[in-house]
Amino acid sequence: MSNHLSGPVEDVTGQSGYPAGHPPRMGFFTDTSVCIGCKACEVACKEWNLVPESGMDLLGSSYDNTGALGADTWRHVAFVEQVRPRESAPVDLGMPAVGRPGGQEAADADRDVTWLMASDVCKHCTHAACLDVCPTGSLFRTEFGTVVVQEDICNGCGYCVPACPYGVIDIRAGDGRAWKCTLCYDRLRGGLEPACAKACPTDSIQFGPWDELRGRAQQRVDHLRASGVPRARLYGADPDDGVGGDGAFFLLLDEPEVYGLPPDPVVTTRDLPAMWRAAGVAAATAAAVMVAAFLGGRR
Amino acid sequence: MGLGDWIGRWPVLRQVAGPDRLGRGAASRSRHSDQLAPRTTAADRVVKSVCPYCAVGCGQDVYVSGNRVTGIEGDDDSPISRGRLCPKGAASEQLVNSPTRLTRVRYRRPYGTEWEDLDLDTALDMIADRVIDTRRRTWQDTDARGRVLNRTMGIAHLGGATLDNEENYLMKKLYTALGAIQVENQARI
Amino acid sequence: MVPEAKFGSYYGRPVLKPPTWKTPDVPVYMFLGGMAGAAASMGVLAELTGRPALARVGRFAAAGGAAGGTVFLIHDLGRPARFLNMLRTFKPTSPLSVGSWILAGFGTLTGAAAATEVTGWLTGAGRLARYGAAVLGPAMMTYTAVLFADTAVPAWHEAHRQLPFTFAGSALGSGAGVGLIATPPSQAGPARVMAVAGTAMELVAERRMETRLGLAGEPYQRGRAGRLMRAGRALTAAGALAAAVSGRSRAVSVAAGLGLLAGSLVTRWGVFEAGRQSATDPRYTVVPQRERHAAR
Amino acid sequence: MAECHPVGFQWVMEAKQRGAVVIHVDPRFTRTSALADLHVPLRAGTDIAFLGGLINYVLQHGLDFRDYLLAYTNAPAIVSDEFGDTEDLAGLFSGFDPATASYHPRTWSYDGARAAAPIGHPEMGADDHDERAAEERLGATGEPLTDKPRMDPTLTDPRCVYQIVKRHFARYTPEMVEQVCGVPADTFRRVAEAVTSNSGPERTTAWVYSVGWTQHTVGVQYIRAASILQLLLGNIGRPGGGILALRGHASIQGSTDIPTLFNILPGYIPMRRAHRRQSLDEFVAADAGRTGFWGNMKAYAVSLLKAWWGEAAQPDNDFCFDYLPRIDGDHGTYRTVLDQIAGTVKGYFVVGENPAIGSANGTLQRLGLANLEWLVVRDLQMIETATFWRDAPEIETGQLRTEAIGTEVFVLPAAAHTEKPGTFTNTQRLLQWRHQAVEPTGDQRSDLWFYYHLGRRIRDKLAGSTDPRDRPVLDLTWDYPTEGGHDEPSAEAVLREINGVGPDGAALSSYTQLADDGSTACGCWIYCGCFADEVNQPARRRPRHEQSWVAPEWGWAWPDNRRILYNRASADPQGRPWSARKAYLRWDPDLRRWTGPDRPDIEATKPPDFQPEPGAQAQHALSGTDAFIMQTDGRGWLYVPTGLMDGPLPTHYEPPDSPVANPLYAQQANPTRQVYPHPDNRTHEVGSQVFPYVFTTYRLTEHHTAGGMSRFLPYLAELQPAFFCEVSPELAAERGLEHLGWATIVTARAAVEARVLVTPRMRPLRAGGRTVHQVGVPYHWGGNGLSVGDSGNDLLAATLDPNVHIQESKAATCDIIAGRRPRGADLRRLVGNYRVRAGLTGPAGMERPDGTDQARGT
Repeated sequence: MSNHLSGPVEDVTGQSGYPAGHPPRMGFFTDTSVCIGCKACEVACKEWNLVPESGMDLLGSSYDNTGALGADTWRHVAFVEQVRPRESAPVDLGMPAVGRPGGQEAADADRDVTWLMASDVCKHCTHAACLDVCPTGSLFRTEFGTVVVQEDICNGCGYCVPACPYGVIDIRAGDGRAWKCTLCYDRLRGGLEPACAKACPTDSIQFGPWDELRGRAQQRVDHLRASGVPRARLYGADPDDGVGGDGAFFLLLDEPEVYGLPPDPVVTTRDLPAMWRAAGVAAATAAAVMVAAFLGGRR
Repeated sequence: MGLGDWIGRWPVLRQVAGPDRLGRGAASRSRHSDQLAPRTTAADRVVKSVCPYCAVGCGQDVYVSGNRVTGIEGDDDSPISRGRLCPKGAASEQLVNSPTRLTRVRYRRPYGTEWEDLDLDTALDMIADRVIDTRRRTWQDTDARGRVLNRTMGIAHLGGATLDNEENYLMKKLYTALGAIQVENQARI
Repeated sequence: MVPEAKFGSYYGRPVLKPPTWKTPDVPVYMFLGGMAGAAASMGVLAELTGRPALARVGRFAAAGGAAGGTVFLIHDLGRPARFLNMLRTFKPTSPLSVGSWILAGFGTLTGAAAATEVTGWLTGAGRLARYGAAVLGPAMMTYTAVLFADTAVPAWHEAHRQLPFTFAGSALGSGAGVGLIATPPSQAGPARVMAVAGTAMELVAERRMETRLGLAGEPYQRGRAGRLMRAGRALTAAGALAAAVSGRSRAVSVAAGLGLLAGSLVTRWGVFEAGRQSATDPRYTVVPQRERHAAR
Repeated sequence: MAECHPVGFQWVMEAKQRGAVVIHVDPRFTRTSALADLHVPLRAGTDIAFLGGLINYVLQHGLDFRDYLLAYTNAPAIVSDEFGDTEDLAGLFSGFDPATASYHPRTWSYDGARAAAPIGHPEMGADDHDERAAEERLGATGEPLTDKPRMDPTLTDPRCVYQIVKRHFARYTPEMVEQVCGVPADTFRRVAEAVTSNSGPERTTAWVYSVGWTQHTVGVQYIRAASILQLLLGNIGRPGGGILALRGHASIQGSTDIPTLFNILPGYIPMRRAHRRQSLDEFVAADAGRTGFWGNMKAYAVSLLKAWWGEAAQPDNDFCFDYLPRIDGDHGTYRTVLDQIAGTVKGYFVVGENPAIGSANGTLQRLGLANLEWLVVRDLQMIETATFWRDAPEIETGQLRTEAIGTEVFVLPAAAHTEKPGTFTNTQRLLQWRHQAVEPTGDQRSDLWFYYHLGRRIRDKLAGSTDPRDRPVLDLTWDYPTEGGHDEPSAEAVLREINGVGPDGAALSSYTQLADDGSTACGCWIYCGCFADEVNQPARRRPRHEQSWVAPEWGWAWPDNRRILYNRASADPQGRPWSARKAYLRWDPDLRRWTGPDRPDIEATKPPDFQPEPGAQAQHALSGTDAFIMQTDGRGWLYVPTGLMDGPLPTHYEPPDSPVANPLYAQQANPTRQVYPHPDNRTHEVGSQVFPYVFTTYRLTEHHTAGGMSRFLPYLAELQPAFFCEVSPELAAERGLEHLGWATIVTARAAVEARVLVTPRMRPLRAGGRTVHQVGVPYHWGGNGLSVGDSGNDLLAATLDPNVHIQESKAATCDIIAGRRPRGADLRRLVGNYRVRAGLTGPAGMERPDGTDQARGT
């Protein structure tokens, strides 16, 4: 088995020390083309996982008043309003105007509006930086190939927070520990599907074996592209990407950054050997400097 | 947990001894993780219910431990909802367990400036008295043209549309017998 | 300066989560760790080259720095009572795990060394402990650079080839600074060399961070981070210059030492702040990734 | 639908994935629009013009489903030559009486034959004609008429319904649609082509609506317009067709079936109206047609009386028919509020409802509450209706003063849905039983408990009374078994009473078993069968995987567990499916019965070629092709010869507050709409310069109506944490509104403040030759709970549809200005100044909003 730090991995669960016969890797396929932005996933997640309320702030980000994933938000529905000029303007039949201000702006109204909605979640990366950098082993890979924080272990060192290339995991204020989506690890152990996937009214959030989901996702994106949605694309489904593919991947209708997702995330530990090499050279240099300082100029 | 046990579970030893050399999976599992199970499996019973919000009528499974609702999820058996719930339906555990829910009768006397406590039995008795008194004072046998009315216009009702059919039935039955006709419902609003 | 690039974002919100590490805890921990590492090695080298005063300073600075750094590290934890979980696993993929083991070893050794020195007991073991700590010293000086670099924070991660030199140089300077302050100038010669060499190393590495990282180098020059980095550079350079010219002057030596220590601390702070800045602005995440993506 | 019925929307998304085209017609770009193939924004309040355009498109292009039309609708029926259409009468139908602002509908009837209104519009038909005028809202339609109309199967007679409808809608051209609705003609044609090409034997189109169609002064006619379109296209009674009401509350359907509504009794039997003398037979004769299933109304009514008064109800006392109180006009909730303000209403029960927030014109609501002797509020949370006496907005403005409010307030904690058993009736007429999960705590009780024990106590206190007016109370069957520590009455016993019992005391299994001789008792005839075989049918939960897609063994649908109403029309007149693709019911000639996945909505053994005997009554008078079995003529009505207050055909009228003159007719607004004169309930003049913008109210996915079940819950409140309004960038620029800043929205009724969301989803329209800006106002908020704000419903006037008394709350006009609203008395001054500027200073209610209307006082 290779590719311990980056690249495609055949059996990420096995690579993490689980014996043969472990369950298949489970994941999410979030098809944003059928997301209706109802936020049932956000609520169902909080209900199941007893996640605290995360603030009564009107953000003005369309209908998104959650903002981003975080310690108290494990599912986050993004709302993106987009305007494109309309091709043909409506015709004014020229009835006598009643005469009031504002008529001239109507021309600006000739636009087509799209409203993208997408439920974001922890990606459960094949190469999970949060897990890699966790010093306590609190973050670990489960028998389902998912990445989970063990709340009885985490000491709140916070290293996972800046390590995550997606900005998912965070420290919970007042609690001190790191929290994020567990892909409902407890439910999975009981044979249940995660709460968000179960609640999702339109099946935008699909849960299942990773391989199966990827096949389904490919079919869906092919279908959409063939039926006139050229902007449809998969995100996080490629094992050759910077994180070895995401356990939770997406069908998006625009560039990832529009939804607040990084366009080309890379697991930081991919470069860990280079880092240690650089550190080794630096340490050796420093040692040499010191030795030289003592042995060189005896003053 | 004894020291030996602790050392035995020490992940560093498990890293060395087992296949998870990097300590990223099996070796790092905690006792809590090994024992994890969905809390609903500990429920005393699962009660079949229906979401109280909109009229789609999504099926709900209500998980109960003792006399407490511990969770509410969609009922996968339902041909209407197939186990799914919207945010409101998904929040219905919070609805029923809300700490701000009313639990005691509150009473405000005429011209009063504060809430007062009132025993439920007393409240019911006072309301019954007021119904009887108001009914007598406002009873109409006939109108000015001699047409029979047999009613009171002194008592009105407005009901929400999340009440049960059985409740609506008793209300309409009682009000009609009392001659109270201004009985209305959210269905009209 | 990299030109402003047009890029898409979600209401301008950060893609990444900025580090939740606290100040002054983490910059001070990094500073103390580096200083302690340099001091430990410096002390043993001084001992071996017959500079007992400098050796003594090095031993106690190492012990004090390790202990202090550990305190700050624990204080920064969300659950300080679970500090020992740092030794629950040995994670080669986690610089903090590796660092914790280094720190544990280093702290134990320097602590033991200091204890034997104070009590006079088990002096042989104390010597072994000192030598061990001295070997770990260079690791203490640099592992924190990897700790920062091994994140998704653009200003840190992209600097992963330069940061260890910045930190090593900074640690040399701070170790030397302690020596300059607490040692008679007669024994502090090597510290002066360390100061000058370390500063040169640091300044070269920082220059490279600013020029070779593209957009990711920008935070080191902007805003609060930029001010801290410039202040750190000025203090360090002044300290090194003063060290170089201090000669037999105790007062100038002390001033030089203080400058080096302050410079080292402020530089760590600046690096920390630059990371925060780069994580908070989605531009630093999206634009380089978009360019990388387009290049494929 | 995605906004307010997300889980129902799964089926739309599934249909879309299978190739269905989804079109969303709505003033706002909502979450539904985002997922639709086409969003068609239109000016709020103009849907009849849009639907009329579609009807015209079908008729002009000959796209109707002719075989269906001839067999199942009244298209061929000949109408009286006295009928005069809006086309000829400047927007009025024949029979309009300006003095009462109501219609004499006599001239609308069929020629030489008359139909009776299906009951359910029961306010038609009072005792005698001369009393009618005084009865105000209760226009008489003359004698109930039951003969079948004369038919012209060629549809060429100029007086046949088909031709009348065609003429009526001829002016609803795509260009006129554009002018009225602001929908570009080419967009309209896209919709028309999609709807018509997706209808016929092989395909069906469904229309789905919610209160965006009903909360208008012409709400019933909105639905009528959709009905005409769907009947023309053959989309009723067929799988994938229909006009589907998405109702907003768990049992709002049940609340009309077993009504807490002033004008009907359970099962849509009308309430009694004031008469000098009227027997049960006269009551039935006056209200029910002889043919169709309503021909059995006496059996339904007698069974109800038996259920209520048991042994006391005997043939010799007309089954206690005289125990029923009488109505004599509009006693709807808004009338009641005016009566509260006038002081005639003394006591008020508000149960699971929050009118201070949820009803139109909150000021009127709160003034009414403040003028009661006593108020009982039963709810889960401390809602604004309970706390009005200390924190109503009118306290702040000085209009009300706590120390001066004499209302005695009882707030009683209610049990939640998990704390009591019972049935909800969902939007598909499906009854589903909820089992009790836990016991309520403290003083929390079910409403069943409250009303049972209140009734018991009242009966105890009245025991021994010799006053005849107390007899209805004392003779009431009120002996439900109780269980548990709280003496909770058995909901299942109540459901069984609703279902009804036969002479042997056993539960009935169908309403067809009901008798008019007192041998059966049934609390709601349409629910008869829900306890068939002594089984709680709504509690059935055979998993969906274990039964057909129709899922007949999940819950129980009224009537008779039928899942698609009028499903006889899913087969052709000979009883064969219209197509294999759309097969549902078929007549099996070998078995000699209707077969299919659903219960047939016709007698199961009535053959397609059945012809009634002359003089036959009730259902026996309907033929084997009479698919609309509740109608006296068995046909779906394109044209309504009787039963509506505001005309036999839908006509576009402008909302009472409108930015434009009615482009179609001289008649501006519905001439029969209900108005309630009050200084705080004024409407605006047409094209008001003072109130230049249109606003519409609505709900959000994250909240529930007046907020009692959502604003108090952290997980919901945080998702929409503040009252906001939505405006277009153009309007924001025009009024200097800043995104996330504050705006004050002003009408002649009130001024409220809201945070501003500037969004391209709101779009100015060109209509009536001008730019119309629309402001979106979600209405969930009040002062209590976690997510708080002003109440959008305060902005509305209470002006109602004359048929069903639902208020106009989807289209009105307003002004919007940047910044927060004034506080205290300054707020009243602001609204007062607007009234002065708008010229609304005369006697309240006497303003003539459109210059041509007869505004009615009350």
